[in-house]
Amino acid sequence: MLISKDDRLSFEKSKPGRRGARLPKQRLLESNALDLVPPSLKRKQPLLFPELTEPEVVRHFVNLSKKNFSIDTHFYPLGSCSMKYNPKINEWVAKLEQFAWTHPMQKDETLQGTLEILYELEQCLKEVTGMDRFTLQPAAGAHGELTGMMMVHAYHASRGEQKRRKVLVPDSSHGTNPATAALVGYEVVEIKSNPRGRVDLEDLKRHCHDETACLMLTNPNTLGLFEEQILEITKLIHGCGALLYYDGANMNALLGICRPGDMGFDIVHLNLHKTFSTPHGGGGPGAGPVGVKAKLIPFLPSMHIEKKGNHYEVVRDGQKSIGRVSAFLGNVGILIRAYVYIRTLGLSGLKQVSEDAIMNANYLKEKLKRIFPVAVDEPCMHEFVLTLQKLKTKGIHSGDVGKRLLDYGFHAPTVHFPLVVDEALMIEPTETESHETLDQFADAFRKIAQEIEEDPDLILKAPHTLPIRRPDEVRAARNPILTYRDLAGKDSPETASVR
Amino acid sequence: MLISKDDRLSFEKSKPGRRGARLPKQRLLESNALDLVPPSLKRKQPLLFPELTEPEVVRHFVNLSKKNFSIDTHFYPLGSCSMKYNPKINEWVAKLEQFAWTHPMQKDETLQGTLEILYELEQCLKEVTGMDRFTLQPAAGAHGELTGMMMVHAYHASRGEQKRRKVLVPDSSHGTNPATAALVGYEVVEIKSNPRGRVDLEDLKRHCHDETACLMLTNPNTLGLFEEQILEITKLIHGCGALLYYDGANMNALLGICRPGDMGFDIVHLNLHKTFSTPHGGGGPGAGPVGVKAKLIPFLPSMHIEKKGNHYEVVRDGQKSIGRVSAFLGNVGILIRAYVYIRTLGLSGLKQVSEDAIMNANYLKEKLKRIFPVAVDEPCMHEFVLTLQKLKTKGIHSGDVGKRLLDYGFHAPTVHFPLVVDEALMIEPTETESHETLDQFADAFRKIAQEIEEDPDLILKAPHTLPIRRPDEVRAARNPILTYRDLAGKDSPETASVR
Amino acid sequence: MHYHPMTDQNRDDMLKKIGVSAFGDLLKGIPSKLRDVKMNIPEALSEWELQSRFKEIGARNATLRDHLAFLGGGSYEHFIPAAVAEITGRQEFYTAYTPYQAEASQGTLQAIFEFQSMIAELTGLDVANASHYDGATSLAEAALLALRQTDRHKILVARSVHPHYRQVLKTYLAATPFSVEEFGFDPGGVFNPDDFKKRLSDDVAGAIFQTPNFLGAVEELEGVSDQLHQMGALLILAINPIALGVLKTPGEWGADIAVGEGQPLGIPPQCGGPYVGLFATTRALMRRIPGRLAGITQDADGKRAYCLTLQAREQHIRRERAASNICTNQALCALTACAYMTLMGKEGMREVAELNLDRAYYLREKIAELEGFHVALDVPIFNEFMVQSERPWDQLEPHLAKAKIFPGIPLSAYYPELKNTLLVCATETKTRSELDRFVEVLSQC
Amino acid sequence: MHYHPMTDQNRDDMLKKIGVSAFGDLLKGIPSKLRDVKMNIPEALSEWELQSRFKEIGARNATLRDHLAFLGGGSYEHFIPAAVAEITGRQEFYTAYTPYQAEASQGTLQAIFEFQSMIAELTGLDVANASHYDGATSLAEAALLALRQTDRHKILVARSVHPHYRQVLKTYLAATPFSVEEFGFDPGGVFNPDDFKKRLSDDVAGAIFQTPNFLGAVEELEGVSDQLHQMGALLILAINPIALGVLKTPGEWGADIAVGEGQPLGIPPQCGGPYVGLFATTRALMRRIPGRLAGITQDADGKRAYCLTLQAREQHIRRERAASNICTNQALCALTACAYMTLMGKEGMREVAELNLDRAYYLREKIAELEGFHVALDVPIFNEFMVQSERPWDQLEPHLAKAKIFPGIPLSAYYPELKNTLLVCATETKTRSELDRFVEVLSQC
Ligand SMILES: Cc1ncc(COP(=O)(O)O)c(C=O)c1O
Ligand SMILES: Cc1ncc(COP(=O)(O)O)c(C=O)c1O
Repeated sequence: MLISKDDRLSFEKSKPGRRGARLPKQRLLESNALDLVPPSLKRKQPLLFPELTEPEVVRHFVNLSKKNFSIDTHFYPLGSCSMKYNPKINEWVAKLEQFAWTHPMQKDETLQGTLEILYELEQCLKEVTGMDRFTLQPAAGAHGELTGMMMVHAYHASRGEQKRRKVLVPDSSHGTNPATAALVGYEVVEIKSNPRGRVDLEDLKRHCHDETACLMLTNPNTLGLFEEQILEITKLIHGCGALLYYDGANMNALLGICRPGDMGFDIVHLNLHKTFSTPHGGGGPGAGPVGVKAKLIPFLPSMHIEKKGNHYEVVRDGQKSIGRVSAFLGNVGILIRAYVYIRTLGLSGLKQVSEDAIMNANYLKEKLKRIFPVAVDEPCMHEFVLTLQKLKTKGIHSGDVGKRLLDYGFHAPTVHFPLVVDEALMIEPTETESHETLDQFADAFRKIAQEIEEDPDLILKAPHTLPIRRPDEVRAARNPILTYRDLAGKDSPETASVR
Repeated sequence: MLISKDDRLSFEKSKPGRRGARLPKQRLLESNALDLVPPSLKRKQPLLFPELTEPEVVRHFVNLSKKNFSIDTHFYPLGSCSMKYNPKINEWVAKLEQFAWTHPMQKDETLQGTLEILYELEQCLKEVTGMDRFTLQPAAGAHGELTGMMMVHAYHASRGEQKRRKVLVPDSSHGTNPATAALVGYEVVEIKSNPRGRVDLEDLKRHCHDETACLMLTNPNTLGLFEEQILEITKLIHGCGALLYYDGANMNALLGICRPGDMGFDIVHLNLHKTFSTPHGGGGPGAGPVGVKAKLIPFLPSMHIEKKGNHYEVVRDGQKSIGRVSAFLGNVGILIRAYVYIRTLGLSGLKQVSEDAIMNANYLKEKLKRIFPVAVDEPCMHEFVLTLQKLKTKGIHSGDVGKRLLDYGFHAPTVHFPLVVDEALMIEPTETESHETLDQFADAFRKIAQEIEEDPDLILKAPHTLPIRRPDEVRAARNPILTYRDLAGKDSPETASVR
Repeated sequence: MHYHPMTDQNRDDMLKKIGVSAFGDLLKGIPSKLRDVKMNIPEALSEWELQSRFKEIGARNATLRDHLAFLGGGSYEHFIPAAVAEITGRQEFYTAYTPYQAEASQGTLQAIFEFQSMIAELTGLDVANASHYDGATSLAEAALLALRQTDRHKILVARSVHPHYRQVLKTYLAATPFSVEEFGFDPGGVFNPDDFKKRLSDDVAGAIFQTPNFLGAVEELEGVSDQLHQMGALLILAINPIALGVLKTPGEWGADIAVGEGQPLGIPPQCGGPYVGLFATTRALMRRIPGRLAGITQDADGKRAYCLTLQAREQHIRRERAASNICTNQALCALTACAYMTLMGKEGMREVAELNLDRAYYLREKIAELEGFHVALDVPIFNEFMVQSERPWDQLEPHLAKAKIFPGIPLSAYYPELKNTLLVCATETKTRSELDRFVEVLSQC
Repeated sequence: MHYHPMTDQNRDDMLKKIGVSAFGDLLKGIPSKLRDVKMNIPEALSEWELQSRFKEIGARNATLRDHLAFLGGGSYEHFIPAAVAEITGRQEFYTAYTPYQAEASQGTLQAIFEFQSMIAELTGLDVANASHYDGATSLAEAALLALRQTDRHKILVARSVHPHYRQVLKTYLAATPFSVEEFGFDPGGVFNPDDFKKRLSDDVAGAIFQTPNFLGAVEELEGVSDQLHQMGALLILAINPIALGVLKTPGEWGADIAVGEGQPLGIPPQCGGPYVGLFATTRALMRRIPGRLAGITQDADGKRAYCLTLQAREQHIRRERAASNICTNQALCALTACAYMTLMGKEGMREVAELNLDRAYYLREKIAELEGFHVALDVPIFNEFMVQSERPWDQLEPHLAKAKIFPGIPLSAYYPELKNTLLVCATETKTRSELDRFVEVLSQC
């Protein structure tokens, strides 16, 4: 048995008196330090924490890790997520003591190495996007969006255009786009897609007016299609005095091919954890730097790194800045990784990223479209979307096919997204996968298509080879068990005894 | 699917033109360096090496690793191997650049850190064993034995006793003991065990004479039993002018409890990869330092670290030394780990190692002996041996039970060893396992005992849950396929094409 | 390119299979005037050159390992067991995506569940989320939750709350109709109850305190939650998770939400990030919690299963009506904290807190004995405290720099009234001889 | 103790279950006079103290990273891709035992098989084992194999073979009836064919050469294997695996056995070990090969399976009749080499060899131009060469030390006739500016 069947929590493996770490014995005070804390300020509730030895803890987590799919073990063609290889040299550099053991409140003179990297990274991101300045503070794509929308607001406010309260988002947009606009207090207006999966220009026109604050656009969009009328779109939006926000989640398609800045976008966020190969970490951390055109520079978050001669300085920005968006400089460790990646690939390597990503996507699309129809059957960029509509009569949904793929050793594509495609499977192979892997993946699809004919139950009940079958999500939400105390019952003998 | 079913070699995944590393482009010579090599000195045969990208290589090896059992994932009660937890702080220290990036030919002044550790480690090993001096050069237990036997030879030769050509080893001894004695040109004489699993003193007496060079003894022996007549044994051997060699593989039983030096042994090797927690690494590297009593010091391998004031020096030893046994100072990285372990545990921690190891073994023995008989039913030290003799009538051997344990998520004990026990299962739980784990292990035994009654085939065909069933070892030996070329056929189109 | 398997040979084959004659055919939809891209990006380096270069660049940083540092203020130097990196270095953890496919992510999901459990336990609250970006953004999200929950417009915040956190809060609220009002602190650094009470009105959605606060003082919050709850407002506490090994929990103070920076839980300071925002609250507010939550349920066979839950709060389901816009969080940092807390265990968490108290109180006493420096000995602290110097710190700086000491964080940039005052931090990492050396150097400045 | 799960409570319960009243009852068989053990071992340190202390101790070493080093002589500074450590850091690899249970060790077994395949490929021979301790012990085992195979008593070895290896060889043979005889080298460092021929007799079991040899010279071995084979003796070659990316293979030279140090294949120099001994030979000698071998077979279902094979050679089966006494080998180092070679791949192995040539020839040329230093420009080299100084190196030492340069290995300790001569090494890790700096400092000495 290679994968442990043990699904107990660390808490459930705990035994009183065990420890996993030894701390220094030395005490400097004559009295016990705890006596110095006024009793009214002390914790009364005993800490219900696991008690395990280091070997037990290590085995616990190593065995947990083995229950995961990951890029380093599986093909992971999750659309819109650019699950490309996370280079090991990135990790090596970011973990160097010289970077990892620096404090954010050190003086600039003592952080010249890190500041140099951040400065140079910004220069590269400007080149890649065609923007005039970047902030590196945002911690993720959505955080970048938020930063961007706050700038949109500050920009219009600075011009006395408070009435611009509407943000346009295509119906194919990612959920973070409308959620972000709403968080900043905007009214969200959904723009329709046309039959070719692009923004419906007529619908867009209807919503272009003096209350429009911004259009948030992903290009290539979440169907993996380039917005061919992008120049018309940006002209239209600018024409009505609104701003253009570029969701750069799909930038993996465009490195060295074309740039949002040249398309006319005013604000751009990048997901360094997608395009620039920093690891997803099981859900984060990422980094979502935001670039802007000159007119928006005054509104950028405070803190910008400038080079003066050979010296790097953190400059706090002025009056109009929206202020800080995170406690310190941002996810520096992630920013370092992204910079290493850029230096590893260089100019021609970056171009090759997008070219190979596009080739892989089109190649796989050709293979798969013989099995299931493509939502929009045209050349795609770095990803494409299948529609499994025709399976609905059999009671099979795209999510079911995703589950069955797990049995074949492939992570599921993004399922049921974008919302504009019925029964969507959104597939992004990335440039770091070989065509042999894509062929194997296509073979699995072919087999699944056959299974659907012969034994639909196999699909509906999949996966069959993993530590669990499908979890009952309704039950989870109806009676949420979110902590060990919830599980054990607050006053059960178990929690009591561990106390 | 969590464990990859792909059993292809890296070679079989290779595609011409792929690469996994990029090297510096800069060339310093004007001409191509290859042209400087006379053609007669150049390789003609093309290199049949895999061609893969870094992502492919990483996924290949990560997925390979997942097909292994290991301490960090499984209980691994392999008798005589002390499969205890390998502390992570040991790894951390040994991998520090300050230790890992030093060259063995640096001058002593530039290696004071490493030399200090080696010096202090030697002091600790002397304390633990009661010996007078250690060499740290041997790379493993068997290498230590070899070093020891060469010293035995040099010692007797120095006294003109060349006729001492016989080395005594108990019939319960580990294979390396007789193999080593033979390697040094000795005649091996096997000493019988008595019914209580210890050296048969009468048999020993018979073989004690002026041709006896040495007795090699493991104590506790491979049945996990302490040689109660150890003082009589050492007296007897010394009485006939022979030397006593202590195989320290089982030292995990005796830390702070008693010492081979005090028992009367002249030479001792330790397996730092057992008792002192350095990782086994899938079969190595280990370290097998050898300690001796004063009279044998002159014969130790050359190179010894001495402390002069605050300075550490490598002293090359004199005339009588047997010379070098390895190219440099030994497996320094492993020696560092062992020293960190000793400093982590300290005096009382070391004592606790053996006490807990003995407790765990006796506890598990009590549980298991209700299922299968113990070879010698007495209190054991750190390990014990079951005999599955009674299953032979069913055609089931101890190895089969070992295989079935794999299905339950436990590594098999050492099987069919020691040779003196029929159908042996040799079980060493170590001190880093909890009694809960031992209980689960005993439960698995109980279930297997039941399965043997109900469905012996289940046992005979086990394992059923691993990447492979039992390999055909006869086939492997009869037609050895030892390289990819063997597999592909030297001139098959496949190898030809890859060329 | 050694990350890209596609060879020129492949390229041709693939184009053929795709059915186009040149790669450019796939890009026909892109307006040609956009295609003339010139990027000024340096050419590729080999990995050996990268290793050498980044070592060189790194050497331009001074570190907490080559200096004796007393820097805290939201980022702390703590002992991290070597086992933590071996756990977080597992490729299956760090190269996985968000665990949307529960069956293929039981490892990550169970770890998140354990993280939530321990954060809830530390804070004495019912629920904790899977992480937020950092302490500052957690705090801002807490304010937003309070504003939405109460349908009010004002947030009170103590001036002794981390100034960066307050800045982020203001940034977050700037575009909204909501406002922030601050209340002050007493000379020793604890909040001023009168000022607080004065500002409490029925438009207040919640009040934010930090304890230990940015000035190092542990706040006495007796009665605060009652005052707020009586007014229909929420209590939001920003905490240091290490301190909660011994200090009164947000739950015990009656807080509705606890937020904090999780960096002290095994994450290196790495110049400010990535860290991990902690967010815990009561069962009553559970369905408003921002970000991901892992829960326990059963699978189709009735076996225990871990999965993301209450996703109806989230952007990918609810879009513009979501509780927050967060998607990617700081999962690997949460895993780091989870591994750290599991290793420390019940006893370790208490002990490490005790050691911080021991070091900080010792250092405070020693500095109090020095001439030319002032500390308030009567303020309860955890691992930080204010030191006022009679001379400007700038004058002392060269001596300290020569001794390779980072003495602390100057407070006057944040609080003009706190002239010549440093925030000095001492955690369990400091030995007697190191603290004595600091005091010695100070005495000779 | 944080590695030991047994608590005092457990202890009592367990004793009860065992059926004894005190732990001492389990030790009754140990003579009581042995029980009074006093060990002088320091008390335990906490992990934080260990981290600090070992950093401090480490700082007392000078390293190849803080010095510009030209040290070779059996241990080399090479570029190691970061991916190597991520692979060898997999706990399933480094905390597993020898793969005796094939079903539970397919990972390790397949990796060994790949390692064997690549070593066989590099050496141009048929079979390679799973590793030996190091280059020196591999060489000694090769000599033993030749002696046994031919049933003769003498081994010839070139004086240009690594002196430490020759010492180990002598140690291994000292207790046996076998003897070693050395043959000399010419001034440039290549072996003297006349001296070799002179010593060749029908009592010679085999002859050992190293190429590139310890003096840096690449040996021309045309005809050597024929000479030996005609006499019924074996040819044993010690090699540098990196050099075999471009240099003629042992197989091509007609060697029967190739041995070598595998350290250059991705293993840090770490002050001499752990390294990995390489051992390859012909199919004819396969059943005499020392150490483990992994092979391919089928499992009970006919599926491909990897397993240890030809175990009848080994000590655990054959005891005193085994081919060698080796048990634990250097498996993790072999895995490291395997990961390294797989990453480098076909092209990378050629290129790295080419880069070594480029650096070494460049440096040799530059030094040749200096006054006061002599090098033999007509000797083919790989990455090392001899530099003779007109002044004793001791005199130059202080200048070099000040410039943080380790210039090379003094040869006179091994070869008294090679006065004032250093063995200087330059691998692909050196840049033009580093080499030029070395030359500059030398010129100013
Ligand atoms: C199109 C798009 N926009 C925005 C985001 C949000 O980015 P993040 O998860 O980094 O917050 C995503 C992430 O999945 C995305 O695919
Ligand atoms: C009793 C005994 N002696 C000697 C050895 C050989 O040690 P090594 O494998 O380190 O060479 C072993 C290893 O299994 C052993 O158990």
